[in-house]
Order: sequence, then structure tokens, then C-alpha cells
Amino acid sequence: MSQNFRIENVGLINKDKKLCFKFNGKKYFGYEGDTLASALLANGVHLVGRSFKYHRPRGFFGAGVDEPYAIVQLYRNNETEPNIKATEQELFEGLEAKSVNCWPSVNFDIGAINNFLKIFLPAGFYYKTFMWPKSFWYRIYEPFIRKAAGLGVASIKHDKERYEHKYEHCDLLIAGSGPSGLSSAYAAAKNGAKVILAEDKPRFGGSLLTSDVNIGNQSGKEWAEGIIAELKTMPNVVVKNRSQIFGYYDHNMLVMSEKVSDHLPATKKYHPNKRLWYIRAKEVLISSGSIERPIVFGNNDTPGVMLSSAAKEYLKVYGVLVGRNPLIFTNNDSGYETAIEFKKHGVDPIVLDSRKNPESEIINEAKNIGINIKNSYVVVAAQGYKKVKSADIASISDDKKQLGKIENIQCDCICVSGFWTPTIHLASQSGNKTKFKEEIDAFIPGQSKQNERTLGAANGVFSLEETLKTSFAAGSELSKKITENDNEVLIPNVVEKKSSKHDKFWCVPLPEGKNYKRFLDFQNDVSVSDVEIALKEGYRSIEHVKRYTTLGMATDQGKTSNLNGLQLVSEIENKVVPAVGHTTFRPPYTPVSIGAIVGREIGKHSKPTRKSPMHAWHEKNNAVFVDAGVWLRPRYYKRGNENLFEGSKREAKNVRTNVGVCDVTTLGKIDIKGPDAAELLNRVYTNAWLKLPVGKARYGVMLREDGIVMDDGTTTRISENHYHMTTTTAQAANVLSHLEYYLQLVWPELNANVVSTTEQWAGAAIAGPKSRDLLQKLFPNSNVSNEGLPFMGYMEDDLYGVKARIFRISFSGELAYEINVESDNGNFMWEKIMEVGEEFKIQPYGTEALSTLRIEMGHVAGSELDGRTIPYDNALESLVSKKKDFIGKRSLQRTAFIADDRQRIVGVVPLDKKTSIPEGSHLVKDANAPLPNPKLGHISASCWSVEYDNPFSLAILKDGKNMIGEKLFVMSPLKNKVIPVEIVSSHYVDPKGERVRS
Amino acid sequence: MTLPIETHLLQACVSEPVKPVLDSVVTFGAGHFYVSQSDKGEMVMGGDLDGYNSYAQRGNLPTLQHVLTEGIAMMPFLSKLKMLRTWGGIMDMSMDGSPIIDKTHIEGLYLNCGWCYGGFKATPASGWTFAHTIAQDRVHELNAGYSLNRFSTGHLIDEKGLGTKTWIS
Amino acid sequence: MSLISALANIHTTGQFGDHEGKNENDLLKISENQNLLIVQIVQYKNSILSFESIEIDGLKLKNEPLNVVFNNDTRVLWNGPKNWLLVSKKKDLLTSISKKFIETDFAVTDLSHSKAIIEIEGQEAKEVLKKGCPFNFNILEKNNSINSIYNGIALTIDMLDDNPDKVRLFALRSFGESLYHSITDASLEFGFKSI
Amino acid sequence: MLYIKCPHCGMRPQIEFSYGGDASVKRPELNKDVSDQDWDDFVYNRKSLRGKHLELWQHISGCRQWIKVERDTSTHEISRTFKADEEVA
Repeated sequence: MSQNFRIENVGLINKDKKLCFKFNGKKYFGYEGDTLASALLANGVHLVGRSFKYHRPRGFFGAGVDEPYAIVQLYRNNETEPNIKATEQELFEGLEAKSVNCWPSVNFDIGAINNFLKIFLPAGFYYKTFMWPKSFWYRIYEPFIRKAAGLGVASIKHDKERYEHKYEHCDLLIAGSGPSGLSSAYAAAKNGAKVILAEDKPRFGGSLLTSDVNIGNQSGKEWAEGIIAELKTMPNVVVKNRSQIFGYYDHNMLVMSEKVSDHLPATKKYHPNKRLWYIRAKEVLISSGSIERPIVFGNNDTPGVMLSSAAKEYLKVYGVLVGRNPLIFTNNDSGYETAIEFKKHGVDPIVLDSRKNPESEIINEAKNIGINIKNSYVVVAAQGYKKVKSADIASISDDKKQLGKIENIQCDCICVSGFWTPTIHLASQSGNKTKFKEEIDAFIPGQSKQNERTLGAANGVFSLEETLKTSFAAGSELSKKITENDNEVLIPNVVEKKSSKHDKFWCVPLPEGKNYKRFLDFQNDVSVSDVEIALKEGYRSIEHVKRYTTLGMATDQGKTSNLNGLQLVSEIENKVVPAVGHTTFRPPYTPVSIGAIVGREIGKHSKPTRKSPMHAWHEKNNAVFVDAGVWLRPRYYKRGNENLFEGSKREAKNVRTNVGVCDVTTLGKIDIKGPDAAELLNRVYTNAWLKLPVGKARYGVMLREDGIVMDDGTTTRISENHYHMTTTTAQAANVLSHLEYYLQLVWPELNANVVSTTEQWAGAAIAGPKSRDLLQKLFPNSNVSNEGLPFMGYMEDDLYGVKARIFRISFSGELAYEINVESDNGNFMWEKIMEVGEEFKIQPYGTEALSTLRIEMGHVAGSELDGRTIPYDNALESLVSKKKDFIGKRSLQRTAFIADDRQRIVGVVPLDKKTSIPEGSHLVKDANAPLPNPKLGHISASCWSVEYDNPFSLAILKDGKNMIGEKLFVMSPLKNKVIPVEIVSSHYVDPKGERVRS
Repeated sequence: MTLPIETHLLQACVSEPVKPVLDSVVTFGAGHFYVSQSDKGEMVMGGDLDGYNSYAQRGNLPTLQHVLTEGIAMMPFLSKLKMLRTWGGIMDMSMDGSPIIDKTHIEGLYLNCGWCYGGFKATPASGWTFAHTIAQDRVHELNAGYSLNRFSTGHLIDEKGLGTKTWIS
Repeated sequence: MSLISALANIHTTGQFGDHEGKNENDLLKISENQNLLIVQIVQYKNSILSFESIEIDGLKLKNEPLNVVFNNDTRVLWNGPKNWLLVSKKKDLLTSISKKFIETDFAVTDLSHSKAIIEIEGQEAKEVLKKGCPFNFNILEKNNSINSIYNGIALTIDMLDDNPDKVRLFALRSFGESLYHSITDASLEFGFKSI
Repeated sequence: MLYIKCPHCGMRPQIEFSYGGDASVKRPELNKDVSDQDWDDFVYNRKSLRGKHLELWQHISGCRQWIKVERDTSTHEISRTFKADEEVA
């Protein structure tokens, strides 16, 4: 199809570059610089979609971010994206788009039957129509509604685009590059301030691109181009187009979404598709302009009805006529500007003005060039189904209540202007309580809450001269405050046409006997009658009316509908608009790609990963890894076709019979130094620490102030004033912060320093009956006998020339040692242990075997120290000092904590000695008791005992102390298991702890 | 009377509506994320607290960024959708993460608070037992555990095991 | 004995990202730093000793945020109130540090093996940092250092030079590979040379 | 993201800090008798103010110091910050 509606030599598009695109399977062409909307309109395509609820035909209503209708499914570079506004999407070669929300096609849409059933779909229809009979909801109504719901189709493929973030700081952030944005940016830049100027459209200049004004003897557009060109050369200025500031957050942090390559056929390799900017600004200038609002009349959603400013923009920016026979319906002078542009390009418009006798320069000009103007006239209803064919018009009485005789006139589009609504979203998001400005029938920002100021049309100022004056002044003043420079900038002369007052008129009354739908919210199909129903049904708060009718909750977020909705409510309620108030403006101003919000923290990099210095060795030796917080730890070292169960059993067994080695680098290590280090430990741990000799380790338990166990571990006295504390892997960071809290805030009198040395030392635990023989071979010059290095002893030596720390501690319950070397030597140590250990049949073991070993021995770990247990529960009460005070001690006196039947750790063995017990299962007395079956305890950890070759679990059981020998049931409804069990001691293997001391 | 409650901020968001892709609520426990699709087609998503006391009913984007990061980890296709609306609510966080449903020492004053962010799912049962508590002026067997004095006696109901640091996620 | 540095398993040399058609000298340069002595020096809260009277490798400590005192071999980074991170090519300095900062008043902790160290040099070095760290880099000048966080990883940033920009990043060793990934990923757009 | 003035380091993004709750809570001294009520108040009862709230933050990825922050819980505005050992007037 040829571009019937394109006019020669008009517009800012590049006519030298023709671009091919497809819409609903049909091929069209447009030009570089077009949007999908302008290119479709140039081709005479007005029907782009169907409405949400009634599936009525939808065309184009605006030319930008406020567009409620023209939503398409976009195909680009073998990917698809739903819900793209055709008015925002720039054209590129090969673009493909389809209509959404219609089936089988936009021309014949089955859902449109809703349009004839609309009596069943009034306001709040979700809440009432489909409520009865109750059983119908799941089976009939919901599936039906769901099928009809939604706009575009979400691709369930992985998103291949790259999204990046950037954190930036500046002196002045300016949102919008219209006259106020440009002039304030220029003035501030001249004072040397660091300025960021953001424009959501591809072209800078805002209203200057389409208005007929003169600044400093240039056209508005030329002046804007000059300013931008100069700003771009200044090193202290960043200007960004295609960049929408969508959120104003705390402490002057604003967030901007920059579309880096949405206008290209594909994103350049290594470059982002979108970049999300977190900008912290000292001052913010909001120059976001205003959006024209519609006048409400019958069938005002018919394709071909659009904002008069949009018609002007399509003409002046894209050289596209939205109609050849336009009707312009206005209550202010803006409609005339559009009419004049039409006329200038050889099209004869008719202007209907609701005002009686308006007079102004613009109107005079329109009259002078012979435009047909009808005063006190309104559009009663648009006629035509898929496109406007004619309009029913009538004269209107001065009080706007009575319509004259209805006439029908031919037209192919209706351009409507109901005056302007300042875009106050950002100011409101900042916390600014807005105020209603009577002269313009709209809200403007009130008192600034953060360091923000709103300028120009966004502040309800529609005179260009005043806008430039205040904006230059604001830019100068705010930048001067920051840079202390005061460079004078001359404010250019302005020539603009003066306007007359607009008419406080926003909705055409229904003619008698007619029942036209008059839409307020075009995307969500909310009409005047829907709001009337909501109010009749008793909804008063505007927030409730909004939710009940869904007014303003569509993807355009009510940019064109909110104010008319308020006017309606205020009229029915007989209140002034400010008394009705408006709904809260929340970020984002426009929908933002979730991928852009997330940025690069995706896939395996969604969280950082921590690796030990021996990680590469583990990898090479078939380790299967497990997440331990963000650490990666070997779970087991797979041999052949072994599974986890077989592999971990083999490893654990080898520890019990020979010797095993485990990477324990991840355990938290904290260096504690200072004259008061011992005193600190004494206050933090439940047991006594003042008399620990140098060269000895001790096991300790620390509590939270509420008496609950926080962590456990061993601490070794390395020298007089130097202790080495270990923590569990999971609690390492919390324990450090906990110690700092007490040292800095609670006991500042203590002279001690704590610092994490987790990363300084690589750790290997060697465990098993042959571990001493191995140790002796590794350290031939030391006496590592039971006397030379007794249980809980510590020594330093060197391992083939490498400084090593040797601790005789055990988590496995076997004779065991832990060797630490500095991290760069970690792999060397590990390989040496493996090499020397070969003759003792050493095997590396992972966390699963480690777990088995500790469970069998009844050693508590994270699953018992789960933030809900006290020392008694873990059979650790012997470590609780009665003599000294410590963190959390006072809480241990609580009734529940000293009750006779207090929960306590026990062992659990299935009666059949075969069935594995799922972790997290409950223990009950009677498996057949009615629900809720009283829970006596839960399984905290399970393993397959390698010592006895049967399942064994630990449990925290009510009155556990007196339950040994009892028969209970383990129930796991999730796994559908009921297992008869016997309660035994938690110390299943080596109950006297002889092996560790052997 | 002092309540062991701190007021915090929780945000949620919805995407633009899309055709049905998800027919149930899915929560990602380890990632602190939940998602469901509304009848209108919007994906409704949320996660953890912003992490400091607040009555502002406005949150900040990094928290939602974190929530959505977890969301994409679970359902990568969410990346191509657009976030339409966000909002922040105030949460009465009790010191063990469970609600308080109880009578008080003041005649005629009953407590039903500290719901943290778990309210709706338990509303029918708690409403019923609370009505019982008021009507009979004694706690029902099923809400007896949710007493205010559990913080003094130590009979806490701390499912997450985080203790009093309600802001930790 | 074979030492294995924090990034030994990930750092490979070559040119990466959008480097084609660009002058090699204009590319960002990314490298791993090894074999530095890194020592934390902390003065105890109630110590009244004058830390300014102690000289180490000709340098005196300064208790001032952002401050780095330095010479050719050694840089002392302010790490917090009366808390410094000494980074030096002279590995034998540790003994004299321990001697001069007496243990009744100072905690001296060797952290040489605790860190993964990445250096970035080039015009866009700060741009790379801005992609993952919300600190205001416009105020970070030559011979300033800060502690902050990059894509969830805590790190220390030491600004070695500003013509062109050159920064040295220290992260906890176990996070090294993740930080290296983040930094090189953020550098792809500019193109970089790994040396 | 909040912008918090660390009294040691200067203006820093919130991401460098971790929250520590109500700063008005005072831990009872060690080895002193504490009534049940006082202990419960210390462990569980918080002011949870709407308005100016004195709270603890730790500059955990910065200088690692615990600081006190006076912040309005209805606007998030921060009026003053203090070092750990500074008394709040």
C-alpha cells in the first residue's frame, strides 16, 4: 500500500531512508525517524487493536507515552515482546508487530460479543456478576475470564537481551527537554554544574518541535536544536534521549530507563538493550510538560478519535495526516493550533468550540485563513465502527446542560482537546502534596518535599515567556548554590500567540433517549455509567472507586483518564475536585522492563559465589557441589556411577575405618586480639574463658539476648592476647557483626579488635583412626602423640616449608585434626595430604559424609541450632556457666525454658531398621489420632548410619529427656509416610566420646 | 500496655497484563519471592521487607530489584515483561513472626495483630477463633498459643528462627 | 611448593568485548595483582598512644576518611576510625610493623592471603565501577580509597592514578572470581585487554 | 535507596549498611539483677515510632562501625547521625 497520508517536505523524519515493516502479516513501509504509529497512520491504518473488556475496535489516541490503545506484540531479532506502545516504538528495518487482545483477527474479533453483552459487564463486574452460583467460579467463570484477559503474549523463552545498570550522581537532574528543561539545563550548565538532562522521546525539544513560536529570532525548534548542540559539547553535561525518568525515590534518588537499542533491528553485541540509571541528584528540576486531556462524548473510543495535540504531532514531526476531513472539538485554543496546521497543508478542518464567544490571536488567525468555526457546539457522538465516518454534533446551552438539535456531519477523524493536564507524577512521587489549580482545572505540585522544583507546563504554566523566565532563573539559582559560579545567561526574546481562557467543560451530556458509551478510561473500558454505578453502590473514596471500576489502572495508568474521572465523581458527589482528591501517583511513571530492573544479576551471577582455594582440585576430582549460603562446597566426590547416597556412604565409612580429608575453609574464622579479648569471649560465650591456656582450644556456645543459641564453634588461644575463633559457615558474618555490636556500643571499655580471617586460611580436616599416622608423616619433626598434641590442643609447625596451624578438634567424632595454611598454599597443602595419605587409604569427603558423621555422633549443627533452641534442647546445658553472666543468660530463666517437659535432642531409629526418615517430619504418639494430631517434635537431621548400617535421625522432641526407649511414629504427610520408630540417645556412635580423645 | 511489634515496609508489584501463563500461586522459599497471575492477566509479585522501620507506604527500587532478581532466577521469562505498578504497605511485625490473638487485662479490649506479612492465608481460622475469644471472653484452644504473654514465658512461635530481628530476610 | 593466587583459575590474557577496530592503547586494561603484603592495623579504642609518632616505611598514619598515605612501594589506606589497611610490595615489612605497633595498643593482622586484587586502567575505569557500585565516584580522586560494595560483593577501591584512571580493587578472596566476572562483564561494552 | 551520612566516612548509599533497629534500647548491665518486666522490655518491646526514630545501622561494607541514625519513619528523611559513643541530645 502506498503512503496515502504522508505529505511532502514536512516532518523531522529521514525520507532518504525507507524502512520495511510488517503489521498483522501485511507489508508496509515507513521512514527512519517514524514510530510504528506514525508509519501505520501514513499508510492509512487506524485499526490496531481491541479494547480490554468489550473488545471494541481501537485505533490511536495519542502520539506518545500517554497512549491507551495502540498496544502491539512486537517481534524483533527472533524474540517477541508483549504490550509495546506503537506510539513509542521507533520503526526499524524488518520490524514486525501484531495486534493484541483480539481473536481470530483485529478485523473480526469474537470477544467483541462482550460489547453486546455489556450490560453484564458493568463496574465491579469481577466482584459481583460472577459470584453466584459459587461453584461456577472455578469451573466456568474464571477460565472464561482468564482466557479473555491479558493483552499480549509473554514469550516463555529465556530473554537473550543484555540489561545494564549505572549509578550516577549529579548536581541537577532535569526531567524533560522541552522549553523549561532546556533553559534550566543551559543556565545550570553555564554555571559549571554537573547536569543530566533526560528526554523520553528520541528527539529533544518537547513542545517546541510542534508549536508555532519564536525564540531569539529563531523558530522554537531551531532554538532547541542550538541549545542541545551546545549542551552536548560541555563536559559537565550529560544529555540523554530515549530515557524516561520513571521513579522519584527517597533522598533524591531517581531512576531512569534508557532504551539503548530498542530502535535498532538488533542490539549490538556486548552492548545493553536497556540501561537503568540510578541517579542521585542534589537538585531535581521536573520539566515533564503536560498531557492534553480528552473531552468525553458518545462513542469517543472509535478509531479516528484522537487528541488534537497528537494529530498536530503526527503532522509536524512525521508529515502524516491523520485524516483528510478532520473535525476538531475543543474547549480551548489548542484545537485551533491543530486546525491551522491542517489548513496550512491543504486540509479543511471544521472546529467545534464549546465556548460561546472566544477571542484570541490564535482564533483570529484561524478565522483569517478561513477555517470553519462553530461556537457553542459539541460532538455528541462519533459514528462508525472500525473508523470514524461521521459525527453527531449539536449546539449546547451556556450552562452546558441542554443540547440543541442533533446534526450529522461527515468527517474521517475527530481531534479533541479538553485543555492540558500537568504531568505531576514525579513531584508527587517525591512526596509533594499536590494542589488543585482552578484556572487550569488540574492539579499542580504544592510544597516541595525533597530538593525538587517543577517548572513550565508541569507546574501549570502554559505561557512560553514565563516558562523560559522561571526556568532560566531556576537553573541559575540552583547551580549557583552548588558551584558558587554566577554566570549571567541572557533570556532570549519570545514571540508567542496569546491564548484565551479555556472552558470548564469536560463531558458532553447524553441526548435524550440515547445510551452512548462515553469512555473515561479507554484501555480498561471504564465509562461514565460505570463510575456512576460505583458511586450509587456506595463507593466514596476515590481509591475505592478506582479499584472497583479499574479506572486508571491500565498500562497507560490513566494519563488521559484520571482527571475526567475525578471531575465526574466531584460532579455527582457535588464536591469540588480537590475535596475528592486524587489517587496516589506511584512509580513507575511508565511500565519498565523487568529485565532492565534486574540488570546483570541473572543466571549463575544472580548472587556472588564463594570458592575455596582448593575449589579447582575438587572440580578436577569429580566433586558434586552444594550451595552452602553463597559458598560452593563439595557434597561428595563421585566415583563411576555412584549416586549421592552411595558416594557419601563410602566416604563416611572410609573416615570411620581409615582417614578422610574435608575442605573446611568455609568455616568462619575471626581473629580476636587485645588485652580484653578473654573478657569479651567470657561475656559472649555461655561457658568460662578466662583461664584457657595459650595453645589450647575450647568449644563454646553463644546465645542471642532472647536465650536462643546463635552459634557454636571452637576458639583457640594462639598467644597471650590473641584468639582464633571459628564459627559455623552460615553464621560467620552475623557473629562478626554481633561481636562488633557489643564492642562498639555496649562495652566500649573493652580493648579488643575483631577481624575476619576466614579468607586468610585454607582449612583441611583430617579425620579417622589413621589421622594421627598421617599427621605424623606430614609433620615429622613434631610430637603429635596423644600426649604431645592432646584433644583440644594446638600447635604450629611447617608443612614442607609452609607455615601451618594444627588444631586437634573434631566434628566427625573421630580422632581428627584441622590444618590451616595461608590461602595461596591451600592447594599445595591439600595435594600433600592426598599424596602422603595414600598409604593410609585417604579419601576426600564432602558435606554429605560430614553430615552423616556428625549426626551419628549426636553433634549439633545448623539444623538443631535453628534459631529456636536453647542450650538444654541441644544437650549443651553443661556448657552454661552458673557463676558468670553472659549474653542471653537472663532469658534462660523463662518459664518455658525451665519446664520439666522441655524439648530436647534425641536419636530416632526406624523399627524396621530400613526405612529412611525424611527430615522435617513430625513425631506423634498415635499415627491414627484425629487431626490436628498433637506434634511432639520434629526430625532435624537424617542419615544412614555407616557404623550400624541402618537409618538414624536426630530429633528435637518434647520431654526428650524422658522419652528414650519410647515407641513413636514419624509422619510426613508431604511424602505420605508413616514410620514406627524408637527413640534412642542422640549419641548413637561412641556415646562416651572415647575416639576423639584416643 | 506495650506490644512487641515493630512497623515495617513491604512492597509488591504487578506486571502489565499478558495472556494466561501461570495458573497457580508459586512461592520460591529460598529466594523470598512469590508470584501469581491475576484474572486480568497481571503477574502479581512480591518478596521481603525493605528492612527498616517505616510508616511511609513508599518503598525504594533496590528492594524490588532484589525481589525481581529472584523472580527471574525462578522464571526467566519474566524478564521480558514490564513492571506496571508498585506499592508499599505497612506490616506489623511481631517479635517472633507470628500473630497475637488474645484478650487483654483491660476489659473489652482484645488483640488481633502482629500478622507480619502472613495475614490473608490465615484469616478465616483466625477470624473465627477471634470471634470466639470476644464472644466468650476467653481464648479458643486454637489461638491459645498466640497469646501476648508468650514473650514473657518463652513459649514462642518462631517459624523462621530469626528472633527479634524482624527485618532480616 | 606452588602458590595459587585468588584469580589463578579465571584470569586469562587476551582482548575481549567490543575491542575490534579500536586502538589497543585505548582499551581498558585489566590485571590481577599478586604477592602484596596486606596488613590491617587497628588502634584499640581506649589506647592513648599517638599513632602519628610511628613511622612505617617512611609513612605516618592519618586518621582521615578517603585518605591514602603512600610511597612507591607502600600505600596505607584509611579503613575506618583508627583502622588502616597497609598494602606494600615489601613483604618483609610485617615484622617491623608488628614490632612498632605494640600489641597492648594495636591489633596487627596479616591479611595478605585474604584478598583477590584486580587492577583496572583506562578512561572508562570509573564507568566500569559505576555499573555495579552506588558510590559517588565523581568525588573519588587520585590517592583516595573507599570501602563499598559492587554487585553484592564488599570491596576496597584504591584510586592509584587519574591520567588515565587506574584503580585497584580488593575483594575477599573467595568472592574473587565473582568480582572478576562482574568487572570484566561490565567492561565488555568498552572492550578490554586482560594482561 | 537511602543516602546515609556515616559520621566516619560521609554520605554513603544504604546498600553499604545493615539495619540494627531501635537505638533507644539499653542493655541492662552485666551481673545486675533485672526484673522480668525490664528484661522483657529490653528483649522484645520496641517503640516503633511514627516520626523521628533513633535507630542503629552498621556501616558493614564501609568502616564497619555501628552508628545511630535519626530518621523519620513517615518520610524516611534523615535528620542527624551519630557515632556509637556519641550521646544523643
